[in-house]
Amino acid sequence: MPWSKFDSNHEAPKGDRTLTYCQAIREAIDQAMCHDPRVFCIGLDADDKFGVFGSMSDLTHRERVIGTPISENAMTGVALGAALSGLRPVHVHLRNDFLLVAMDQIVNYVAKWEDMFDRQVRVPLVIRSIIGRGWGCGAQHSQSLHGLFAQIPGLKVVMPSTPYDAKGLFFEAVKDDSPVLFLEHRWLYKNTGDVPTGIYTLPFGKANRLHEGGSLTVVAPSLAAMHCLVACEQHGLDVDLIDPRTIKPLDLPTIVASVQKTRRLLVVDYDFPFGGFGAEVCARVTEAAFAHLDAPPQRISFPDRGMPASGPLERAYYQTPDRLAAAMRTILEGGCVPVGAANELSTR
Amino acid sequence: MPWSKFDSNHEAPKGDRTLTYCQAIREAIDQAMCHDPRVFCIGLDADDKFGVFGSMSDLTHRERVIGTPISENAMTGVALGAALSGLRPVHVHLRNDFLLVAMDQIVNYVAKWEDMFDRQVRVPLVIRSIIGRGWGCGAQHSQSLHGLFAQIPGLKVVMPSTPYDAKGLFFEAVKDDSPVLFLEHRWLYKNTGDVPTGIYTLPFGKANRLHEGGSLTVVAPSLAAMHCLVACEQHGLDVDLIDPRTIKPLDLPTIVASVQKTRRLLVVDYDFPFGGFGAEVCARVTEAAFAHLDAPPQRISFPDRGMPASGPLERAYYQTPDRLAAAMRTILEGGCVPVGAANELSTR
Amino acid sequence: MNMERTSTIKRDDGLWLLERMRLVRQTSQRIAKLYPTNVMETPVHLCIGQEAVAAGVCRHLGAVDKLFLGHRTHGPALCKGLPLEKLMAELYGRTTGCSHAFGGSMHLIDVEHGLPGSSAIVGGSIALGTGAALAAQMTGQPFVGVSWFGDAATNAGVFYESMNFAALRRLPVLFVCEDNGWSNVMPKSAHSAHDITSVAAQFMPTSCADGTDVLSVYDLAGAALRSIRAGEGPRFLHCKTKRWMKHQGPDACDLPDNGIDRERDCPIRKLEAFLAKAGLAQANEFSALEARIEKQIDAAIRFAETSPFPSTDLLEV
Amino acid sequence: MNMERTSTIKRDDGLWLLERMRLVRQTSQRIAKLYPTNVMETPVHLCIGQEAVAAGVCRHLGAVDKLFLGHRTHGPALCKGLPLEKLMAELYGRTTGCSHAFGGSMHLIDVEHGLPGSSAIVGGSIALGTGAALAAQMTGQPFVGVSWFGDAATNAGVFYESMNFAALRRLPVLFVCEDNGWSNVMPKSAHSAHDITSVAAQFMPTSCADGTDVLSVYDLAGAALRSIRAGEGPRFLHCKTKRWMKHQGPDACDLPDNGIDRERDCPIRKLEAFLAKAGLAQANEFSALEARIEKQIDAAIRFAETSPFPSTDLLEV
Ligand SMILES: Cc1ncc(C[n+]2csc(CCOP(=O)(O)OP(=O)(O)O)c2C)c(N)n1
Ligand SMILES: Cc1ncc(C[n+]2csc(CCOP(=O)(O)OP(=O)(O)O)c2C)c(N)n1
Ligand SMILES: [Mg+2]
Ligand SMILES: [Mg+2]
Repeated sequence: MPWSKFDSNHEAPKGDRTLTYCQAIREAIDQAMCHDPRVFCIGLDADDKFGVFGSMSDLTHRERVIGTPISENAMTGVALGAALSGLRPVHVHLRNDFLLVAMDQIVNYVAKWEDMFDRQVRVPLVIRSIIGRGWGCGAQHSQSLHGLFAQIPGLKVVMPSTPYDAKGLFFEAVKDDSPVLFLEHRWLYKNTGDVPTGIYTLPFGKANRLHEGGSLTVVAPSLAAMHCLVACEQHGLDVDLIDPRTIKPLDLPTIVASVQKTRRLLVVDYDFPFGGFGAEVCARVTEAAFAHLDAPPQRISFPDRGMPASGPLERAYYQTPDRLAAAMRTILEGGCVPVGAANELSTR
Repeated sequence: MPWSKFDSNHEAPKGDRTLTYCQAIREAIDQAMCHDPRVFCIGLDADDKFGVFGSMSDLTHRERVIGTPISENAMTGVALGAALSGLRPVHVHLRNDFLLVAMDQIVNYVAKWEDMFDRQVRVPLVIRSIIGRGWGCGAQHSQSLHGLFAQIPGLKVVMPSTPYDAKGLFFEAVKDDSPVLFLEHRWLYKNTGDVPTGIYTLPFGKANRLHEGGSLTVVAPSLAAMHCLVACEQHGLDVDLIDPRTIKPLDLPTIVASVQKTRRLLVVDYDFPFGGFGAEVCARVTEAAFAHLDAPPQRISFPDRGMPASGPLERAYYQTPDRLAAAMRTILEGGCVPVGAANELSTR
Repeated sequence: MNMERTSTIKRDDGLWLLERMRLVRQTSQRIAKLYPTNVMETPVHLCIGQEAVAAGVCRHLGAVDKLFLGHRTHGPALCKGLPLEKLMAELYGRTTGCSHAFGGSMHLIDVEHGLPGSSAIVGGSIALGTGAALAAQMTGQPFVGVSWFGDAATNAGVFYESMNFAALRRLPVLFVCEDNGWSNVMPKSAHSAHDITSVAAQFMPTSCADGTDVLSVYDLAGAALRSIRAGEGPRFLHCKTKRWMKHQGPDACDLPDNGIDRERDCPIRKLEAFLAKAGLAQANEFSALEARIEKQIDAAIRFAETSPFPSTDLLEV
Repeated sequence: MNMERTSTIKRDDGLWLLERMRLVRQTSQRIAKLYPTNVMETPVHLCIGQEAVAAGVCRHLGAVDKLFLGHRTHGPALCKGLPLEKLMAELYGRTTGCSHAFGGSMHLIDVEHGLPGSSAIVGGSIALGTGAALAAQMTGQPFVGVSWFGDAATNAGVFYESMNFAALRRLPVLFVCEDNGWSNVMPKSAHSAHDITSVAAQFMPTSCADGTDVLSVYDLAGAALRSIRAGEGPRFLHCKTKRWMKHQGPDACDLPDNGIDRERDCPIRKLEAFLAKAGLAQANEFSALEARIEKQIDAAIRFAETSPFPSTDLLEV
């Protein structure tokens, strides 16, 4: 099997060149398609001149890039049918909001197929989707829906924050014999970082410590991780910053070990506040490290309402490194961030 | 306005007759339709002789019951369009698994419409859906998806456990000017209880104490509440059992007050284990009552995999009052229930 | 629309069709008989009256061809090659069932015989057959995808989305609409404003078979599949048939406007009459076949009954 | 399909159509000019070249009729009655915008003028117009629902589901397909295997207008709406038009196979030529109109620029 030599516990050496997050993904897709003829890409606008924000430009195997109509639900079923027929599809969506159109296929079909037949068939399907935000796109084009999908058994949810992670986790996703939801944040696309030239895999369920500190553990995936890193670095905060890389499976041991050291937890999750990833991390850390906690785990998330369009409202809706730094400082000084209130907005 | 005299803080007196949960819902629908000519029912098989498991049999205003084809997504948009045109639709689905087909409309449209236009229009839409389970229906027909919907700003999620609650909460849902997801459990349909004959409303966000006790707070909605009640009564457990009635908005004050007394929390949530309602309650109670907790909040939920079909597997998959009683006893004796492990099933 | 019987069927084809239809019929009847005893804890959607569609189409399919089914599975699954004992064991909830007791009646699988699974959410599996066809086209492998669904599934948007994509890419997929005229107790007139075939014809060539006449299905499915295999793109096969039973469960259909004449509309009787008249088989062969299949069913039930229930450890890590 | 100009238009109708088309055109041009300065923080899908569809249909709609739009909103919203300054203020992100700064370009609303909102998820709003029509039918109120969408939206299953339901119940709804031949940079040939009108015709009567000729749209929309208002059920109106701009943003379309001749295909020029030739209006009226609209746009922009940004308290409880 083409992927068996890529041991997922292998940490590849850092590369000697710098790529953007977008280039890293493009290279991963290209190499995966070259390496394994079963890998193909499918999706709305997957084959056009924009190349999915550049992440699929100039691929070597154009003949394995299939554009589709605006039929996200059926196209997910098409990808599933192809996965059940020996191929390894990578289905791409320009915005994760469009995944809701395909929810029946993703949740009732893709996620359940292996379970329903006791794994007699496998579903090696990667669903790539890009999280957008801002510029007045409004409530239907700015969501980050990883929390929804993490609830569903049978889906792995991957959220790389760096070019290095993006490439390594992409190979792990393509190599996986089960469905993987691969969520890229549009605001990370221009970020740069060292990326090895060859194929390497990063294991799922293994977090990455982005910043070392002793007084507060912060867990943050994707763009939130990068914002927290800026906050920690610019404000010199004594924070252990953990990027889970994959929110499901979740690297609980690394998080718990950190909390045992720092005795405090903050989860920064760019998603709606009720349930979801933030709640899960808080609940499980409390369960696993109750005796080590000096204070209740805290959460920062979006307000409990759809995204507004206007610039000033957007800038208030979304977090910034500076506001995150202020929140972390409050917690470091023994205070609380007022996330609970936001949860009740919907009761208006 | 037809509904203004029904003050939602009004607790109606207990009735002098007994109805089943199904009859209570049927009566509520019938009375709501008679009381307000804007109320109508729509849904696949809503108008057939089975009357949605009897919950819509022999309604007075048959002319306001609209059957639909298997087109759940568009039909949700139809209901929304009607709600925006002066009507108050009640859209019914025989199984909540089918809501996934309509997810784009429910999440991107129904839930967001008011927010996108700053509430210049209101969406008085009730989505009724029945939660099934068992009898070999398998993974696509046995889910309980309340945790998914609770994540979405703009949706209220109501889960009545008794005939009295079902009728009162239904009126509150129909009266509400915003979208309400009304989830009924099929296994509660034959349960009986006192139900007032007239129209009355029960407020959203107000929990109900089903059993009084001092050593453990158990929060459980819908069927789980009834199972926990049986467990408490049959095994004489010193448990404060709280049925939230609506999982969003959530009556946090009542739960927190109970935990301050009992110093322990267990959430029994018949849903997948990752994120969702159970995680949210644990995270928020920890936040609000950290100093009062003697032990970390615990959760009991489904295993992290799709429902199996075979009887013995189903009986293992789902909880029973006896197993719940054993778990509560473990916690009362200072132990933990092993829910965490189930969360990792998906990493196989 | 050609409803004429033009078939020049050979004896072995005729007997295969008869045997499969009898297998489906007698198995369904046995299930109906046993079902009230609660030995099968799973909903059953029986195929009595509709046997011609399953047999007529599947005669032209090989094990490499991939068939995706909805909730009404038993007939087409058996005709595609699912061993009877594996179906029975699945209905009985045993580990020896085709889905190892995880699927139940609506979720059957048989990888070896080109049945990669079936789904109980109406409509969605139409896309899966289309995806299998995409895989065939991309890899150049000589198999076809088959999407199998009822009349009411054509109300789901996924049906159109799948047809459009299949037509755009000229995929080797056969869309089989097993039209029994009902969605549970809702008649077609209440669920479809359109004529199903005419809509499909906007996307691809179509044909309409008499779904109570296996030779009509056999002929038209054969023609459609030959054209698909020749690389001429997708085809739509409409089979108008009759559901003798209630939508679900062991009871006979009690809808007043059902319009069924069990003499006139029986696909098995029709084929037997044809075979006899054409001199391809004799009456005593028919009764021998019936008896042989009863024995087969007895054995399958014994197999199911004596197979183990799954260990519930399967649910723990 | 009638592409002939049969219109017997009156002067005031002709001038209304011209004024609205000019309003859409000149507003779009101004947006294109200002957009690069970043005063509007929201994506814009301009309607230049497509003005005839919006004007020709909306001339027949009253404020009670409910129009549901997709992402390409400006043209039909302005023609339905949305005041220009409320559009501009919304694009500028001000509280005086029609959606109070919460919607942006793709989410416009004007309850007073029968615009209950628009949606950026392609396809879904087709169902909403259908639902409005259901409300009209159930309450006996004399309004129609209008579902407005592009050619590529017909690939989404919700389109068929909505047409089927509308046809089953004979709802008073007009489906308007504003077919510019593109889904972003994907041509219709790549996204639709079918002919859009022929598919719709399986569900309801259809008509095909020349969407670059406002009189063609006006005539056929009028006929369709008269039939809908007479209780004859849903209608489908296909308008083939041309998109002069890129899918989104202020730039002219650069697709090589775009086939646009800005002289020949301009709906405004066409109407002006007709009005002049028919003696219904004169050239100096045209230039006066252009100048008046420029002033109106100046005023709307001043209004938007001087309106307050929303307070961010709105996000807190
Ligand atoms: C999306 C969805 N909606 C509703 C149902 C419930 N349901 C199961 S079978 C069925 C009728 C299907 O009719 P048809 O497609 O004609 O197949 P038939 O049962 O007649 O073979 C319905 C409504 C479902 N399974 N999935
Ligand atoms: C469900 C969904 N998928 C994809 C998109 C991205 N998208 C926005 S507009 C558009 C093209 C729509 O084309 P058409 O319907 O013809 O309208 P036009 O833009 O040509 O007016 C696409 C693909 C979307 N908004 N919604
Ligand atoms: Mg049917
Ligand atoms: Mg278009």
